[in-house]
Amino acid sequence: MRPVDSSTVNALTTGRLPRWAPWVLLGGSWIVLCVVFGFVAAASDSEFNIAAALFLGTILFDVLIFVVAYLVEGARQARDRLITSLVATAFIIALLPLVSLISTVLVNGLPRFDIQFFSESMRNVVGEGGGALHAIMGTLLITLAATLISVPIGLLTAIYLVEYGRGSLARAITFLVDVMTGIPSIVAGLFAYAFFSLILSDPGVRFGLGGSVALSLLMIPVVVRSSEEMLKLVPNELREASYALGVPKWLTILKIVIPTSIAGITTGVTLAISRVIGETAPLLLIAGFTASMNYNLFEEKMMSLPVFVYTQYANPGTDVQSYLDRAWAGALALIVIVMVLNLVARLIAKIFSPKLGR
Amino acid sequence: SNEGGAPADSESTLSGTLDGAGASSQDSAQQAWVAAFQIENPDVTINYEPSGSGAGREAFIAGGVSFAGTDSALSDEEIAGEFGSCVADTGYVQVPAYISPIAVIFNVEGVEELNVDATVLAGIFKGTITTWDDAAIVALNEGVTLPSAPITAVHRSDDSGTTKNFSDYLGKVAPDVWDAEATDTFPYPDAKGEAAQGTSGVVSAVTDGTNTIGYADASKAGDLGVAKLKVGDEFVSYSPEAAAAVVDGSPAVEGRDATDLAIKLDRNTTDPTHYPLVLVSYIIACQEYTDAEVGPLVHDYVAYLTSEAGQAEAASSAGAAPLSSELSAKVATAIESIK
Amino acid sequence: MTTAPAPRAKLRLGDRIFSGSTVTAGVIILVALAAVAIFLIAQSIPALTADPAELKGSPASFWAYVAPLAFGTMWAAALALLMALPISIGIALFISHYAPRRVAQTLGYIIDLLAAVPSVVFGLWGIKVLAPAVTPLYGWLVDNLGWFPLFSPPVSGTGRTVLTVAIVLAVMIIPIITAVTREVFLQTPRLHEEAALALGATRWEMIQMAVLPFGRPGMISAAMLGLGRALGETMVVAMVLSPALVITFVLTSSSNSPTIAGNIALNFPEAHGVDVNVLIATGLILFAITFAINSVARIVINRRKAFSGAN
Amino acid sequence: MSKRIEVSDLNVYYSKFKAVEDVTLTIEPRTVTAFIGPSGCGKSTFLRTLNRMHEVIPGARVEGEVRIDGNNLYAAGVDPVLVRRQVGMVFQRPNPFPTMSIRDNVLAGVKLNNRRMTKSEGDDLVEKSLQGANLWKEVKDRLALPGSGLSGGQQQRLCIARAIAVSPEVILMDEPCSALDPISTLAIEDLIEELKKDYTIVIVTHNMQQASRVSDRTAFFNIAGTGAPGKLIEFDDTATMFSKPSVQATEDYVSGKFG
Amino acid sequence: MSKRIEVSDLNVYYSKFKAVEDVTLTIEPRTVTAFIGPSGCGKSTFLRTLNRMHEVIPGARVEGEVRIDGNNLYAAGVDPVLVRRQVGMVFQRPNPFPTMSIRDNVLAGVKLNNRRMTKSEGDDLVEKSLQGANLWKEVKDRLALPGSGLSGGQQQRLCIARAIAVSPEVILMDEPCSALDPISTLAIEDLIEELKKDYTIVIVTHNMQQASRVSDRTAFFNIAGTGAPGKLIEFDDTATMFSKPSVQATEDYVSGKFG
Ligand SMILES: Nc1ncnc2c1ncn2[C@@H]1O[C@H](COP(=O)(O)OP(=O)(O)OP(=O)(O)O)[C@@H](O)[C@H]1O
Ligand SMILES: Nc1ncnc2c1ncn2[C@@H]1O[C@H](COP(=O)(O)OP(=O)(O)OP(=O)(O)O)[C@@H](O)[C@H]1O
Ligand SMILES: [Mg+2]
Ligand SMILES: [Mg+2]
Ligand SMILES: O=P([O-])([O-])[O-]
Repeated sequence: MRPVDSSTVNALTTGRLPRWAPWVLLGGSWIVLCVVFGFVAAASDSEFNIAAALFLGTILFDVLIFVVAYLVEGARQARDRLITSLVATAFIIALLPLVSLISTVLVNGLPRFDIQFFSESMRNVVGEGGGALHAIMGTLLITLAATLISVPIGLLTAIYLVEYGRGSLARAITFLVDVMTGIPSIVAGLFAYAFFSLILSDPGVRFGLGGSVALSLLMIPVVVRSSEEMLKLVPNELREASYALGVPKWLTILKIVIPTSIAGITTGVTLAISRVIGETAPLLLIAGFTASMNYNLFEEKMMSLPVFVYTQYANPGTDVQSYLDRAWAGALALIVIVMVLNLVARLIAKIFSPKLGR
Repeated sequence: SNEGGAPADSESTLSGTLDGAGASSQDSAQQAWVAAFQIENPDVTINYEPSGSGAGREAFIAGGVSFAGTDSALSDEEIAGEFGSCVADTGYVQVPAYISPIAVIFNVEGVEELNVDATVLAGIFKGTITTWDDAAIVALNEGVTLPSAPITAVHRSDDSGTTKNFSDYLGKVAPDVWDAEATDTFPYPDAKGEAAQGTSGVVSAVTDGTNTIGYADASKAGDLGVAKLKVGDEFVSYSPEAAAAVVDGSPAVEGRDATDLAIKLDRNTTDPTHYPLVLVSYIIACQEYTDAEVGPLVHDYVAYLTSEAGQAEAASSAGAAPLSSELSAKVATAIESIK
Repeated sequence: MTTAPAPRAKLRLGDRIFSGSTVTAGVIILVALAAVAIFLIAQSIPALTADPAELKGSPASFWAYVAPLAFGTMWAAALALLMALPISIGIALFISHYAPRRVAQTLGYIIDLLAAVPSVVFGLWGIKVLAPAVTPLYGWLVDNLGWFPLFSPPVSGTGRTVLTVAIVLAVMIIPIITAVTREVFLQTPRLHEEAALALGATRWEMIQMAVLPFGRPGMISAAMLGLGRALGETMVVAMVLSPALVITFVLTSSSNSPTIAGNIALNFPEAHGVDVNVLIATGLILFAITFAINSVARIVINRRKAFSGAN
Repeated sequence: MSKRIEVSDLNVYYSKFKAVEDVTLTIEPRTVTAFIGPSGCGKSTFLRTLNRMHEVIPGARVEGEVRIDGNNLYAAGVDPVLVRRQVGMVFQRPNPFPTMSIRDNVLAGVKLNNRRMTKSEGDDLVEKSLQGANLWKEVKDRLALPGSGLSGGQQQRLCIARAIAVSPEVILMDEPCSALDPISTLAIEDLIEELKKDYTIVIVTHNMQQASRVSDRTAFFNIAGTGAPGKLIEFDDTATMFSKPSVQATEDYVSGKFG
Repeated sequence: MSKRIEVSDLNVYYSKFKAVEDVTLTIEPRTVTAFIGPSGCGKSTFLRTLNRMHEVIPGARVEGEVRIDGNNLYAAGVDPVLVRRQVGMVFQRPNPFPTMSIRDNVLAGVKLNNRRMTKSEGDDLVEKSLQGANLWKEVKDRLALPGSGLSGGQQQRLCIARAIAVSPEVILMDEPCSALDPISTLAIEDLIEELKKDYTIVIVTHNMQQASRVSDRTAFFNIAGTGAPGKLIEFDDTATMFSKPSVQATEDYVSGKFG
């Protein structure tokens, strides 16, 4: 049977803004504010500030959409729309500094982002020229050593917490990992300095491995946390399947649990690396700075990229501009390295992650 | 690459590693000296750590480094003690190596030239003079229209020899206003002024801010306006010659050996060819080293950096004022005692 | 079929070694933290016992020196958190519950990109771009709202104020807070979301009923994580802030309370003698502050456990 | 309250995958209708299209019409929020809001529309709804405690109380007893018997005995195999379905030959 | 292969909560035994005590004896790892290892225990086990592909192949078909029929028709209410259990009066 003609009023409908309405309102608000700002700028002879115009336009839109929706759709829908637009506004606000930062770094960093920058150190360089090879090598070595210290400790601890840990030791470790997450990076640097200057009884101690130790303090909790999460994600069914085949626990962990979660663990480790690779303060204290190459982690000062950026900015010679150019190029290089690491992490996650489902 | 790689024609027989530490004011000059010296002597590596004058002296006394750079000469107690790297009961050498005028830089709308004297400077940086059109400033600047804007006085937020010399100058010349002792730390930390990190921080704060004034190593002044300083009855602008002149004209610290050329700077000079707002940084070394291989290295390096060539290098790459020939000769004699 | 001998337990060496090494790793963390605490305390003692006259700037006492630092640390971090938290929650909700799935992933990457920017670079940006950009705004604020204690004159001529620092810190911690809150929002049980929707809730009402209450402990820990980073951030503060040894709430002036981390970075390079101990002691206090704030957060989370989504 | 539901030619898709094909049926007011069928045959999927809850799943969409007292749920301009107020839903696993007290759980839906409800109105509604869900006696002394502290069966009844507090006209239940023990199951079954006086009820169940105990009419869904869409095979009075169904597959299923 | 299992006076606890009380029964070699009963009555819990898999759950412990051909599983010094090699298990949801190919999944139990085997021995074992699980024909061309690419029913048979590859003597199955569609369910039921020739099989099922189709003997568990322990109510030949059980509760349950 074919009931009620569909032209009769449907009791389930309410007033509803057409789909295009929010977009038109948003565009309208932007245009209005741009015009207003344009007039103000013309009248007061100041610069036309597009960022402020768009920002205030978005705020105007937030207000307008609420009012219009209130009138057409009622209070509840209006509140829903207001929140929707506020949430989108939050996103735009976060984007503004990102865009500004990236463009600044690109504009200032590209002039010295050249071959010389990646093939030379600063040894015997005064003024123009030179490069950051020594800093890049130092960063790689220090971070590598920090990774070699942190990953085994962090991963094994995570395994302990997920697979073995019960009782007070596990609780204490969980708690301390929490505490460790909160260690300020400068404190890690101070500790490494205090520790090594005491045991080597050298008040001016500076060497690469000290930096690695400081970075490890920052890295370990990140590795523990992310690995713990990943290990927890491994379904218990897989462990049980393995136990039910008569496989001992340690082999189950090694051959089932870790392979299943390896993608997540590697991603976590890579992200932990990118978290510490940009650290400046602890390295300034314990790894020091130098203009020359140093491949030896165990003695002599070792340059790192963040410290390079900082010292180029903070202690320029007479030719300030070429120091600043190097600082920005170093900043760009640092961002590129970290971004590449992030991409690698994503790629690893894609490649290794077990193909679940169909 | 720029690492290692001896030029084939080098005749140098020197080799080894030389460690120094101390004043950060010398840092850019040291970088230039080290670079030039290492190019001449490819088997030599010199590390100069700009860890601060105090730390440098401390490290030298403890024997951690073979030479130190310092903005303040060794004190009498320090001389009385032992020096770790030196053979016991042998003397030390202390020579001026780096003279740098300190510029008073400003960035005030519509003002190209500015005259100041020590009293006004002290008032501005202590926070008792707060606007540009203050009568005290106007009095020194006839014919200049100063805005009625607040003054932002920028000082160093980190410890620095520049601050110490700036403070020393104000304390000597305008003791009524500037009643603080000269230290590396800016003495009025709760003044309304602005603090910025490092010379570059001060320069960029002055450049990017509005109606600002600050003090910085003259070589970093760049395009900023530089104030003239009242000396005697005239207003002088800084110049390497005027800076060197005040050093030359100042008496030696009394009661020191012939190898200690510590200078008691005459801040109160009234000679208009002098520029008394200047920083003098010394090199300290042993006369005889317990490690015999170090002696020749130190000797050659310090000789180089105080030589005409070394001073010219410092002038071009760090904006330093070269030692006068008179002073140079005394320094050369003192250095001969290093073995 | 013959009766097999009863399966006897072997000493499983593999199990022993493996579980032993995991315990060892856990214990290393314990030891490392103990070492951090012990070394910091040992190195701090000379500063605490020294005659105040020997300390740099001759403060009345060590504590008089630390008070403005501790205040400035918390003030800057609190301001940063105040700005970052609502924005982060907004972004997290946008990604988890508003943007279409494909778009959400890209947006997530973009925000993660912010996290990838090292802090020196933020420092450079803050000093070269942000500070000059906000200087006119501060001028306007002080001219028009100068009666309000937070904006009392004189205005900074360079924009290097605690507010600028807090903005940079906020930008730096937004990705951290966003990442954690986004995860907890995504983990809201579908069960509860559907329960709300089935009652006829709009999307926002569903978020209010199911997502936010479920995510509250997560949001608190995310905020604490962000706060921890803001408290400990060093380079940005050292490079951007214009510090003075005072305690002040004013947001737009040249005199700002310094932060512990920034102060260490500024003074450590030239410090010697007991000054090094003083700086290490302030580092210890920073550690204690971070720890105390984290503990408070944990207590808050635990107290609400009966009503949390944990069961 | 309670309404007639008419479904015609309904297809349901998850993105490209057609999960339910071509369902046409009419559910009379104040009846209990049971959906039975093997796992994966689309019972839950179809049930959700009766109050547009499928839209919560990304990619899910329908073709066809569902009319509730003549109003097409899928007409342009229909507000799914309004639909869901009229057609309530109870899920497989009890899902009281863990952060709310028992009282707030009951009032959760009501407060959305009527923010300014007085305390005593609220009290009345809580009592009425909990009475309606046969739960009042058990919880009246602990209304301020979290709902998650109740046993599974009590939680499920709390969810039913929450659903009826907004006075819907239809209640959909997706395997409401499958996570409960036998005693709690009996309590829910008794409750359904009572609710039927006021509401139109649709219940999905895996348990054929339950279907025969509680429902007036039964719909049997089946699928040809993994990947094939689910179809409505037969829809008739429950008694007929269990005694002399007209399709062989139904007979095989209800007699336990497969599934 | 295949062994007799004798359980006497078994209690199972989760920490303080007694989940199963006082079970005594004997399972003969080469039979299929079905466990039925309402949700939460402890079927899964009891099943897991037959190969000490309950020990994986923190706080779970037993009192009493389980003897397999006379050897008490819970005697001092017994290695649970060795017990599990003799008593295999298949779970409710198919759980092939996602990181492994089909071939590696089958060999997992052998390889993970570091037993060395040549490629051809491996091939033989894979073929034999997959044949045994009625899966060989369907997957022989894609042994190197991940096991998770199979359909649910195929995955479950892969899990059975994996279990029999380590040559156990008993196979425990916990609702092996409850997540599968009817066609796959039939395939598994046929497989159980064949496995019975070589193995002692214990299967938990919610589906009474399935119990009556595949099992020789049936055990009915029940619980008095939430929080009470589950108990073995009756254990007898399947035919008897479904036609004239001696306990009223059994009759009520198998006739669908509750559950
Ligand atoms: N979110 C989803 N996305 C894609 N496919 C889905 C989704 N949910 C269910 N399906 C598929 O739709 C079909 C019908 O599923 P549905 O859950 O409706 O079955 P059901 O009859 O309720 O089964 P059960 O008795 O197990 O609850 C199945 O093939 C299932 O795999
Ligand atoms: N890990 C556990 N911790 C504590 N209690 C548990 C745990 N697993 C099960 N229980 C409890 O033990 C009792 C028996 O549970 P069990 O899973 O054995 O029942 P079941 O008969 O298999 O039920 P179903 O048919 O739903 O699978 C239940 O009351 C359950 O709540
Ligand atoms: Mg379903
Ligand atoms: Mg079970
Ligand atoms: O060179 P400074 O000592 O002023 O840093």
